[in-house]
This record gives sequence, C-alpha cells and structure tokens, in this order.
Amino acid sequence: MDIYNFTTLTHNIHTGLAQSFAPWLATTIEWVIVGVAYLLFVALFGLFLVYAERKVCAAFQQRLGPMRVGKWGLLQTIADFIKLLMKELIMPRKADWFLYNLAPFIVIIASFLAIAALPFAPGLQSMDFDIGVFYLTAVSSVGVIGILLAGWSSNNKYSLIGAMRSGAQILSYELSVSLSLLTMVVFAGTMQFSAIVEGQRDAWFIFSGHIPAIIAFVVFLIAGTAETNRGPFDLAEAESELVAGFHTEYSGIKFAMFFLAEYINLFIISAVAATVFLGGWMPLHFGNLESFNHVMDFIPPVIWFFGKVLFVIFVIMWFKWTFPRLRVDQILTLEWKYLLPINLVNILLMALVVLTKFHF
Amino acid sequence: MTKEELISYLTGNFPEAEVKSGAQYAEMTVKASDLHETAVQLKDTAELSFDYVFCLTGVDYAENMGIIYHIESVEHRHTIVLKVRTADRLNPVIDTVSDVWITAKYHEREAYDLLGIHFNNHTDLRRLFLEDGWGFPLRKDYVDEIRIVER
Amino acid sequence: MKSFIEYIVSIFKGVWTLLVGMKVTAKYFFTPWNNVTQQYPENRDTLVMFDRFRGEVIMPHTENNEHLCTGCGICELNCPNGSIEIISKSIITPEGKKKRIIDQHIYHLGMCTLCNLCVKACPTGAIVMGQKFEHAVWDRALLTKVLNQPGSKIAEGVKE
Amino acid sequence: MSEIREVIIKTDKLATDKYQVNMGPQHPSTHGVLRLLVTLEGEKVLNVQPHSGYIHSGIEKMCEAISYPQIIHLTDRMDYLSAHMNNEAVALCVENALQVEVPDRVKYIRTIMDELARLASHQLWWCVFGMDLGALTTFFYGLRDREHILDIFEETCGARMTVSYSTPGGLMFDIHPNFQKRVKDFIKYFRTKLPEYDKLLSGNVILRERTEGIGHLSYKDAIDFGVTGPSGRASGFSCDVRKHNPYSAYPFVKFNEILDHRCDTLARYEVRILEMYESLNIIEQLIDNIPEGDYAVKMKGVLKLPEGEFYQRVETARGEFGVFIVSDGKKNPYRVKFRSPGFSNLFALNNMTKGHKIADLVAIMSTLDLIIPDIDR
Repeated sequence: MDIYNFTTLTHNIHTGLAQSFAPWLATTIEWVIVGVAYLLFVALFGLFLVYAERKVCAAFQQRLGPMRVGKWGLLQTIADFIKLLMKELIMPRKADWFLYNLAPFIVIIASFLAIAALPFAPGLQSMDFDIGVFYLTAVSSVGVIGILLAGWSSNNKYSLIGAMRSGAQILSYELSVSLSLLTMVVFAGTMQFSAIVEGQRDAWFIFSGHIPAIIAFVVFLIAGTAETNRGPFDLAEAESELVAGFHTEYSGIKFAMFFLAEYINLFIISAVAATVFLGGWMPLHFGNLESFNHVMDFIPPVIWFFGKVLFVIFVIMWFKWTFPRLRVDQILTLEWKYLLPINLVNILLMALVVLTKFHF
Repeated sequence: MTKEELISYLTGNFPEAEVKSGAQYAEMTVKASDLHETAVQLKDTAELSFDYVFCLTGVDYAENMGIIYHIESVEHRHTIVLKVRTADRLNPVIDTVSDVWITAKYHEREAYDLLGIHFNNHTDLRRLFLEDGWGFPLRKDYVDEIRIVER
Repeated sequence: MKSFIEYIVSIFKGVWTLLVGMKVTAKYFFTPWNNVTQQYPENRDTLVMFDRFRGEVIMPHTENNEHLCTGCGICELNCPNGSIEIISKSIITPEGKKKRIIDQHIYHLGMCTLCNLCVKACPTGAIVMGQKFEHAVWDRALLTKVLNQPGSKIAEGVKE
Repeated sequence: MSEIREVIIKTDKLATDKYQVNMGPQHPSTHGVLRLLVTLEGEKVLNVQPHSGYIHSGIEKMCEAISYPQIIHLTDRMDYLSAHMNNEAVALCVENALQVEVPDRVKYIRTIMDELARLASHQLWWCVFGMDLGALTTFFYGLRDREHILDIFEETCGARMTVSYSTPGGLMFDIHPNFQKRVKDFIKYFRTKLPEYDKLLSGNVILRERTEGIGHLSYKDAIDFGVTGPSGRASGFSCDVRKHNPYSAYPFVKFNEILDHRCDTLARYEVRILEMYESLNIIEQLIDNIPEGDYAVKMKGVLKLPEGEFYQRVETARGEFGVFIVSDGKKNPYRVKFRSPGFSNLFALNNMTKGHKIADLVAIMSTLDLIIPDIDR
C-alpha cells in the first residue's frame, strides 16, 4: 500500500525546497508548482471530459461521435480548443465592459477553488481542511455569481432570463447538496475529506450507511446535476428556449472558460460523490474476504478514485442524454416539495441509524 | 344537408343572393354590401351553422377583385362556396368577416398583402409576408423586372 | 394520510418511468455495433445510389460518341425553371437535304429542381437522370453544362 | 434607467415591467425562419405575435406562369415533409377538373405513399419535439427510423423528400420491384421501434408534467381558428379529410380517426403517436393488395383545364391542405391558391400560450408542428 502513498513524495519535495531556499521562497515555489499542476490537470481533464461526453452521447444516440481528427477523433477537442483560442472576441456594444469580462473568470475561479479541497489519492491533496465539506459547498456556489453577472452584463434578454433561472436554481439546489452531504457528515462524524475517506477503509459509506446513504446519494446526484447546470436541469442555457442562455454573447476564449468550468463542475460533483459515498480512493473491500480485499489493494488509489469519478460522470451523462428538460417552476417544485422534505427525513433517519448503530 | 337540399334551402332563404350548383360544392354569390350580414346568417342559422372557413381566396379578375370563401359546417358536414366581388379593382374594399370567423382574420391579411384588398372593420390589417410599400404581387398587372423573368 | 401515500407513490412511479427511459438509451449504448452512422467520404467506393436517384440530368453517349438527342426542344418546353436551353444548327445531309440538329444542349444544374419532367417528356429517351450527387464546385459557372459531348452526333435510326 | 430609479424611490418597491423578446427569425426552436414577437413578464408569456414572410417565395404567383404538371414540383417545396400529399392534391384537382379516372393501382400506391410520408413527418416531429423539450437523444432515434422511409422514397421516387411522384393522370414511375418487400420490412421494423418511443418519451414523468394541461385549445377555438390535422383532432375537432371527404384509396381501407378531447399539449402529442400506429395499419391493409394495371393514364401533351373553379382537399401530416385552381381554359392556371394547414395553425398560437412559461411556448409551438415554407409559401 505504501508505494501508492504520495505523502512521502510531497514531503520530500517540501523538505528539499526548504533546504535550498528561504522559507518564503520555498512556499512561493510550492504554490506555483501546485497551481501549475492544477491548471494542467484541469485543462487536460476538461478536454478529456468534453471528448468523453461527445463519445458517450454519440453511443447513446447510435452514432460514432467525432471520428476525423486523430485516431477515433481523439484530437478533436484539442482542435476545437485551438479554434476557440483563435476566435475573435465579440462584445455587444452596450454590454457592461467590466462585468462582462469579469464573469468568466469568476465562474472558473470558483471551480478551481472547489477542486483544491478534493483528495485524489493519499497525500495528493493541496488543502486538507478539517471543514472540507463545508468549504466545498461554500465555494462551489460562488460560480453562480459569475453566471448572474454574465447574464446581466451581456445586455441580452435571453442571457438575462438564463441568468435569473440559474440564480433561482442554484440557490435552491445548494440546500439539497448541502443537506445530502450533511447526512453523510452525520454518518462519518467528520467534515474533513481525508478523514471521511479513511472512515471508508472497511466499507464504502453507500454500503455501510445502507438506505439513508443510498437516498442521500441519489439526492446528491440529482441536486449536483442541477448545481452544474447540466441536463435535464440545463435551464440556464436551454438552447431550444434561450438560444444559449447566459453565455449567448460570449465568444472565443471567454466562451471556452464557461465551457471548461461546466466540465470542471461536473468533475467536482462526481468527485465529491465518489469521495463521500463511494469511498474516494479507497479500494473496494468486503468484510472478511481477505484475498479479495488484498487483490483490490494492488490497484493504485488514483485509479480507484478516477474510476469512481468516471462512473459517476457516466451516470450523470446517461440521464442528461435521456431526459427532457424540466420547466423553471417544476425545477423549484422538485427541490422544495420533493428533494428537501426527503432530505430532512433522511437526516433524521441517518441520525437514528447512527444512534442505534444499525450500520455495518 | 346534401348539396341539392342546401341549394334549395339557400335559394329560399337568401333571395338577394345568386345560388347555383358548382362542380363540387354549392356556390352562392352575394353583393358586397350583403356580405357581412350573409356571413352572420350562414354561421348562426342552426340548420346551416357554417363555422369552419377552410379557405379564403382573393382573385384578381380583370374588372374587379373577387373573394371566395370555402366554408364547411362541422356539425352538418356540408360545404358552401361563398363568392363576392368588389366594386373597384384598383382600390378594392370589402367588409371583413373576421368577426364572424376568426380564422378569416389571417386569411384576409394575406389577401390584403398579396392582392391589396382592403377589408373594412378589420382590427389588424397589416401586411403579412411582404414589406410595406412592396406592391401587390398577385395582381395581374404587377411587374417586377428584377425578380420575375419572363420566358 | 391518503394524499401522503399518493405523494410517495407518485415519487416511485415517476422514478420508475425515468428508469424505463434510461433502459432504452442504455440498450443502445451497450450495443455499439448497431450504430447507424455512415462514414461518408470514406465509404465512397462502396456507396451505391438507387438506380432511380435523381442527381443530375445527363445524356448518355455510346462508345462511338453517339447520342439520341434530336434537338426537338420538348425538354426545354417542359422545364419549369428554364434550366435547359437547346441551341440547334442547320446542316446539309449527304443526301442534300437541310436538317436541324442539336448543336449544344445546355443544362443549368444550378437552376434545376430535378423534377424529372424533361426526362419523362423526351420522345427519344436521349436524356436520363444520373446518380452523381456531389455537385459542389468553386465557381458557379461550372454548374452550367453542355450535355452533348463535343464532336458527338446523333445515332443512326433515331426518328425525328 | 433614471425612470426606473424614480419608480423605485416613489413606490419603495421593486419595479417590474413587461418586456419583449424576438424569438427568431434565427432561433433554434422555430424550426426555420419564423419570428415571434413575445411579450413577457418575467417568465410568463403575455402575448405572442407571429411575423412570417421570411421565406415567402411567391409560389402562388409562380404557378400562374407554368403549366399544371409543372406545379407539382413547386408543391414539394411548400410543406417539404408532406411533399407527396401536396403533389397528390394538385394531381387530384387536375384529374377532377379533366374528369379523368385513374386506375386503382395508382390510388393504392398514392395512399401508401401518403401514409409513408405521414409516418416520416410524424417521426421527424417526434424527434424535434423531444429536442425542443431538451431530450436530444430522441432526435437521432427518430431520424434513424425515418431513414428507412426515405430510402423507400428514394428507391421508388428517385428523391428523398421532394419526391414529385404524383403527376396529373397517375404517377411519375411505377413502383420499384423492391417496393413491397421494403415497405413490409419497414413495418416490421417500425413496430418494434414505436413502443420504444413510448418508453423513452411518452411515459416519461418529466414530459407528462411539462405537457399535461398546457396549451389549452378548446374545441370551439380549434374550429374558429381552423386548426386542423392532429393538432385540431387533439381538441376533439373531427377534421380528418381522409374520413370525411375520402380520396384515392381511403374509401377502401378501414381506419380510425384519432380524436382526443383533452385539448392540451399531451393530447396533441399522443394523437400523433397513435396516428403513427394507424398509418402502419393502413399501409398493412394496402401493401399486399396493390392491383395490377397501369401506373398512369395517358394524358395529353398540353393539359388545359376547362374554365371554372376547382377545389381539392387532402389531409397532410399537418392538417388539411387545399388546392384551389381558377382556370380560364388556358394551359396555365389563372389563379392558384394553396390552403396550407400551417398557416391557420400558427395563428392559434397566441391564444394557446397566454399565461404559460417560455418553455411551454416552445413545447406548444412544437406540437403545432409548424413548417415555415408551408406558412409562407
């Protein structure tokens, strides 16, 4: 197991830097390394997700998807990205210059903030807050400010409607995301991500927490999809109604930022679901099956983590490409009349389960 | 009512109108001044109850404009062709029947747009397809040297 | 209480209908060999159009460079768009008679709606519909074609 | 800006106002170049004003300059999804005027083609309806199945959409030798796929929630506005021309007119789905019984209609289509009027959408199944 632990590696880098440079310089260099690593990861994984989404949706629709650029269209998203980089940046004449240009950055910064708290593998985590869950729910909803600003400043009615929808939607669904996570916090007894993962060494929470955990998982998936503005909750950009919603007026790299942020958010929601419900980087363990558990241990934690994330992403894509979009009043009905009561009851149920120790 | 019954009924009840049997449907020609009253009667008489206008055509006859209404009764399933001619060809004016049959409102707008027939009392008589100041393309004397190529 | 049960039942029923829909898409996801997409420019060699497919009007020529067109102009008359122009010329036959034959059968593909009326009307069957459908060109002038090949003549035995 | 501020200061309340949005001419859900001037209050639709004419092509004017067989190819281009029905309407009108009786074979083939075209049109409508509601996958499933019909068309008629197959006096060609086998294969195939449509979309709770009780068009309004076709029948308006004024081989087949009295978007949706089943039934009754005979009557080289007025109604996929020909005895018509179903259906939109949300407007417009060239002509 220890060969897969990144703690030693990061620790060695830190001590090496601390020995050769002044403390402030060492810290700065570490920041830069971490920042560059995250940037690279986000850009590459974002591109991969776009490609995956196109291929997955093509498979659902009995198509082939991109096939022209590179083998099986593997370079398609890179080509698209280069095209977006080279595109002219167009701004409506009466748009609010400052807010219009600020909005994409807010959206993408919010995504970066959220990604920082996620544990990818033992030791591979930049900030291990003891209130990690709380931090994540807090920063992940900053993005809505960017969306609201984008819609408001574009001087386009479609954008404005999209932004307002998005505001109402994200504010509502933030509740369900937090409450379903809270259910699991009740179960885990901690808000620290590394501790939550550690708590799932013997059994993932979705198994050990049985019914309330499964309900929380489903609610989290639904609310999480709504948080990322993905179908069937893509009201903010609903192309058949609002053309492209809040990013109608954005072009080139600014559009790419919204686009990338959407996919990072997808990754974040999936990663949180994987961490809190599916054991993060913990291998699959079954109570007393020693040999089975041992075999599972040989698969590196990073692969476990990304495997789970990709599975959750697949499920989210699956229902995006199956369901029709909800209407704006229905989306609020779903939250306030269905998800929220279910969630509250579910927390009670979870508390009972924890108190009576009726779990595995 | 069958076509023959309809013709005899109409001849009896609309003495002013000229009723004859067309190739397919009963045809009734009325004076422009009687149009609106006739329309109301056609719709409101229980035996007729012509409530569904399925076609409204404006035709440019050489000396005047004609408007032809194809009307069906959903209840009795009989059909009538109501015809009317305007007095003038260059400035054709006729009463609207859009208050009797709502769908006529839009067909009349089309007739106004393409033939320039003006409908009195129409609430929303604007051009439908073409720009203001285009001319009336379905009139026989319409010329457009750029877009129409004579062969 | 009754409404509460209905509420719970409505949740499960709703989720069930969603799962039924997801099953349909999943079925297609896991059977990718049923995909219907054709890789068009790659499958050009194997792509066969139906024999009646109307791609363009062509005038078939024999290997002796002979066609069946008498230049009567019926196709020109039947064309609703004016996409056919017949230019005929007078020649003197070896027997010394004056005769009008086709000089150029001009066909404007850009104006053609492929309605088949000219082919149907042709008394000698000189023009037929071709199956070629890749008509994109860089210059609009290339869409005007002369159907009879240069130097071609009318086949023997075609009734005037 | 300052006015709004004054209002806020005066009333101590947030000032709200109506605003107008142009939906179209370039908008993904108008399926063409239709402009809707929508007055909104927040998300609520207060008024919808359709502005058409963006692809007005003057087909009626063009018809006055060409002969009767030449009109056929123009009718293809109005309602391109029911191209064959439009062809048939003109052909029937001319045949009636000349009092030509076409052989039974022609009638049978025309009817089969009609129903195939109706199926293809409803399939495409289903695709787009799903897409307008945000379920993009339906689009590809519908197109996948439509491809089979288009292949049948292509093999027999030579074109996929603008078929120009019915001509005055009969058909352009006889059916292809493969035709019957292909149609039977298709029916077998489509009977397995159609229930899938129901599983994927019809039963879906989101679709039900979004369509039930939305876009109410009462029976009386349907007649008043002349809303025909599946949209009208979903309001209980029995307007099936195939039933009331049968033409071609429709008198020989047994079929039901699908009526629904719920008057909402869901009713219009389900009427179309049921019509697809009904079309399959009609084709099944005819396909094995196509009588032998000529595929066309020998017509004169130049068709001249007797002086008079001729009207022909047919049922296209969108509703009642009518051809009105005024003839003065020459080889080209004096006046041709096409009564297109989309034209009347469009103007009922305002009545149906009042008070609903923007998303409902899209759904309602989609169930009216508007084809813009059909409206503009």
